[in-house]
Amino acid sequence: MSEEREFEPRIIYFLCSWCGSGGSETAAAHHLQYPENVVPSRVNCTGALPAVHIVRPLIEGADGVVISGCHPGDCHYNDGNFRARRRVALVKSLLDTLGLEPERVWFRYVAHGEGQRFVDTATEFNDHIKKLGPNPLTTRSDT
Amino acid sequence: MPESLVISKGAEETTRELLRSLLESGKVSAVLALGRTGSGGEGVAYSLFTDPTAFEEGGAACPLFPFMPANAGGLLSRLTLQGPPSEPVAAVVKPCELRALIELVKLNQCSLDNILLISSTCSGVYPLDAGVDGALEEKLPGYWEAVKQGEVDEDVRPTCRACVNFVPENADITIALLGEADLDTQCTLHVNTEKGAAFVEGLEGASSSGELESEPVQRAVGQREAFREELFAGVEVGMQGLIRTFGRCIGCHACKTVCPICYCRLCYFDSQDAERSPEFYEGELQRKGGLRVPPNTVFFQLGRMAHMSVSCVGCGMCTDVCPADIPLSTLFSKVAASAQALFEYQPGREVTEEIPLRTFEQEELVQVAT
Amino acid sequence: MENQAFTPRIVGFLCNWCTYAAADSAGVSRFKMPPSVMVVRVMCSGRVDPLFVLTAFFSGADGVLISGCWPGQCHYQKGNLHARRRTALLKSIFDTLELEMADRFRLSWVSASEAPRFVQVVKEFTDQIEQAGPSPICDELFL
Amino acid sequence: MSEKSAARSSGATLKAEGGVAAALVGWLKEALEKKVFDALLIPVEVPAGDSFAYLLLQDPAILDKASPLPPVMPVQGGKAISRLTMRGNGSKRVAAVVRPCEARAAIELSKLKQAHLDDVCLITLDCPGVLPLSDYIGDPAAGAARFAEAAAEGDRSPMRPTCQMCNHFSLLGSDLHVGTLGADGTILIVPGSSKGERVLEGMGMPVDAALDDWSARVEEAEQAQTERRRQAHADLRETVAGAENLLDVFSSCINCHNCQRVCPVCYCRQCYFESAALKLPPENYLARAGRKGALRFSPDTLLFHIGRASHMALSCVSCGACEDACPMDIPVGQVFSLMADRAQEALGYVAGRSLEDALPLVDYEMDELHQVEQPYVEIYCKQEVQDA
Repeated sequence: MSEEREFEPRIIYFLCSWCGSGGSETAAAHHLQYPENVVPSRVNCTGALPAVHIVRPLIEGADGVVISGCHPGDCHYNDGNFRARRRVALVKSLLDTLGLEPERVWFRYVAHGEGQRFVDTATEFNDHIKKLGPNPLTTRSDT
Repeated sequence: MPESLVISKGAEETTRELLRSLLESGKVSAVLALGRTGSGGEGVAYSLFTDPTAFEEGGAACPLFPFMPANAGGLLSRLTLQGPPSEPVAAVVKPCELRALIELVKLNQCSLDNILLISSTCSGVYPLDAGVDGALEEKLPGYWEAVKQGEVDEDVRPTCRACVNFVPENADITIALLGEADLDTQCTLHVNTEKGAAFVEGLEGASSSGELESEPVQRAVGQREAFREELFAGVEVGMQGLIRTFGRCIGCHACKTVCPICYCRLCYFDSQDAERSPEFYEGELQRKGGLRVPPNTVFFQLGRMAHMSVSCVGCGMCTDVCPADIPLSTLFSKVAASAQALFEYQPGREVTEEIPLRTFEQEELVQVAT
Repeated sequence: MENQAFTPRIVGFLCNWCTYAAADSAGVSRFKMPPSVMVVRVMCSGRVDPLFVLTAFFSGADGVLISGCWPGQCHYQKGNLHARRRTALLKSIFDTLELEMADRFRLSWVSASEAPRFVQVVKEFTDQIEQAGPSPICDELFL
Repeated sequence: MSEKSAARSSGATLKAEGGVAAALVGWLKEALEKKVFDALLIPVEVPAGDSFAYLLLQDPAILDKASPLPPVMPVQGGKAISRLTMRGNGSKRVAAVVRPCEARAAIELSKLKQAHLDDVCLITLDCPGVLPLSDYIGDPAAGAARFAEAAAEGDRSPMRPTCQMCNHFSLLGSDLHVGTLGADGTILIVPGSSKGERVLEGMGMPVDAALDDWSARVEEAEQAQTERRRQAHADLRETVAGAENLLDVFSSCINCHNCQRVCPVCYCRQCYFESAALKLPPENYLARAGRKGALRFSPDTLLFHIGRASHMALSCVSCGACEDACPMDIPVGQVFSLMADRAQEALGYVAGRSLEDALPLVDYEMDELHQVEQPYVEIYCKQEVQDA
């Protein structure tokens, strides 16, 4: 048990530059805290995030990847988040087929004003990955 | 400088020990060597090892495994393309891989700084398809038996059985394997450079003046030369011969992809220039009634020869990966032999020697221009 | 009968400074020569990659001529010396593989002032190719 | 563009006493002579007789060595069509005689703007599968005999594993389909588009034969194959699913990327996985090795395979070209067909079914796939606070 508690997941949080990042800024403005091991990474739009960039961290060392963009209908490029949703569905399908734990990828909309929601997502995902345990791929040398 | 060190342990054990101690002492930061992959060691692939325990008995590393999943010269090029590593890295490579590496240095595709090169007298490797599903393990005793006698196992790739450059050049340390009858109990390390000497310092062993060019080595050269002639004689030549040979080519260009010398990021034959407009196809159709689609099988091979044959090291990767089992390596070696003879050039011999096509003599080849 | 109708198609890679000028002055001087050479002007004979030669052959040329400045007169100092090595290499490949292209491929030095020599080279080479007949590659389906 | 003909309810008939291949070649010859189309893209035996290559031809004499259904698939026909038409439609009407998986690839490539099919009439046949390339090349005569026997009996066991579990071996998307399944002296030529109809018209062949018997046979065989595919995929999933299994499957991969090179739908001129994006300074590799104790080199084997799947699985036609070209005999075609089936199912798409279906990653619906959105539990953090 104690070992499990020591496990500190490495998490990448892809944020779209308009809504997701906005959410994190709002959180900062309100001095809301979220786990330090969640590393935010800004992309212009979730629709501009290639599937490979979701997979790559999961093989190279991340225990989980979470993606946040604008709510449906709010995308600053009109339909980027709809495209992202299809792409996430594809990645999850591939991971599921290969038995690589699709639940290590989360996709949740976070609007600019939703600082609390951003923090909640980071915290909840962190807890979720802690429960899942370390990603077995990250320690394998023959990937 | 050249000196040799006789160590009273088997060759495999010595190699492992050496690499382990290099890593443990921090003399090198990593070792590029063959290692087993998969949970049960199903596969063999090159790996960059940083953990010394990999070289312990039963560890993942198997540096002397007679298998070549990729030409390590190309791998070292990938490792050092953007500059040498800041700390030394050791690499255990075969003589042909070493030659490829030297050629790549000349082509500005890699750097030898901070790379410690360990090689061995080579008795060849098995074809790739023999390495599927651990089938190779059964052949190992036979392989090492042949090595001790200075012979080559019959199942080893024809390219290797016809290879006469199996004594590495430019290695910092050479492990004597071929024709060493007491391979299991004793191993001779030939330390060829000062760099090598610095790394083996502290290794326990009796120094000796043994020569690499031993009698079995000489004998092997003769045998292999004969086999090589035999292979060369079997090459189908002439345009009809080439069409017969490459008729079954599927145009995958895998030969080019795995070739260590073919370093271009975008090959002409994969580029836009090689893509044709409908007008081209229609013109050809008009002219001869029919044409192959995609075209360019013989053209591709001749073009590749023109670009890389002077540096071809005869590593045989092209034959190994060919899905249509075309004996590419024999053909390329034959062409390379005469092209290299023309310029009195031997790829991989010396790092300072210019590649023939990048230099010239004022007075030469006068007969070429008429 | 057929042989009489055969006009060789020769692709000539002519260096801009020497041979192209010679060809030009041959034309201006109204020298008679066979209309067999299709000229590709290159800046230097050293610009001619072996692939150019192969491309010409595989596109149906009956002969390929590379012509540039005499050794020592290259406008880029050494381009023609590189061309000579490349030619030697290509000839060696053709010889090893016993390809007939070896006899359909010529490198000649012709300086700008040698219009008559150019005419002579073209005549000779055209005769040679006429003797050899049409390139057999042209009709191969499985190249 | 191929307008859909009103359901494929009837077809033309062709006498085939001398065997299907001979009859079809004869028919194609006639079509060439009648100028129903200007040129033909069809597999022809190579001079050494050990394989087949796609030839574009207009000289009917060359057709003697042609084989509409060769025992191997050395080059994926979709790729051949793409190479031919990638720069535009040209001025000739070309009939391409390909296998159904090759036609599906051509359709995908057309959607990916890598082929122009306006002037191409895709002619497919009921496909019995093909032999593994290396099996055939080793002994062509024996291979041809083995193939002929198996094809006649409808036995797929000597065929490639991907062919053994193929359930799209008939119809789907082509302009003309040649129904040979259970053909007894007569084969059916079924138009699938107005382009196909025009060909039959030009040949003066009435489209009046009922398809019922043949359709029933195809449907029966398709059902059996679908079941077989389901089973094969279920078995395969057992052996590949999970990090450990997956890495075992790819343990012998030599990173030659030949699977990608022969893949008809992997059309990128420069693959991401061979680009500068993954060519990194030595410190990067050494750091990664340091973290794990070792780093397979070249690295990124698994990333390549999963990443490639993320790029092409939705257009994957399960043709098995990748597996044929793998020097290490990795069941890469089977694994990709499994990934492809499930991914295409998730996004409601069948690769190569028709030119009209939009590519799933180009298209989207406003209201779909809500299962991938992680629902927000508003009280999540408040609960945590209370728990604490």
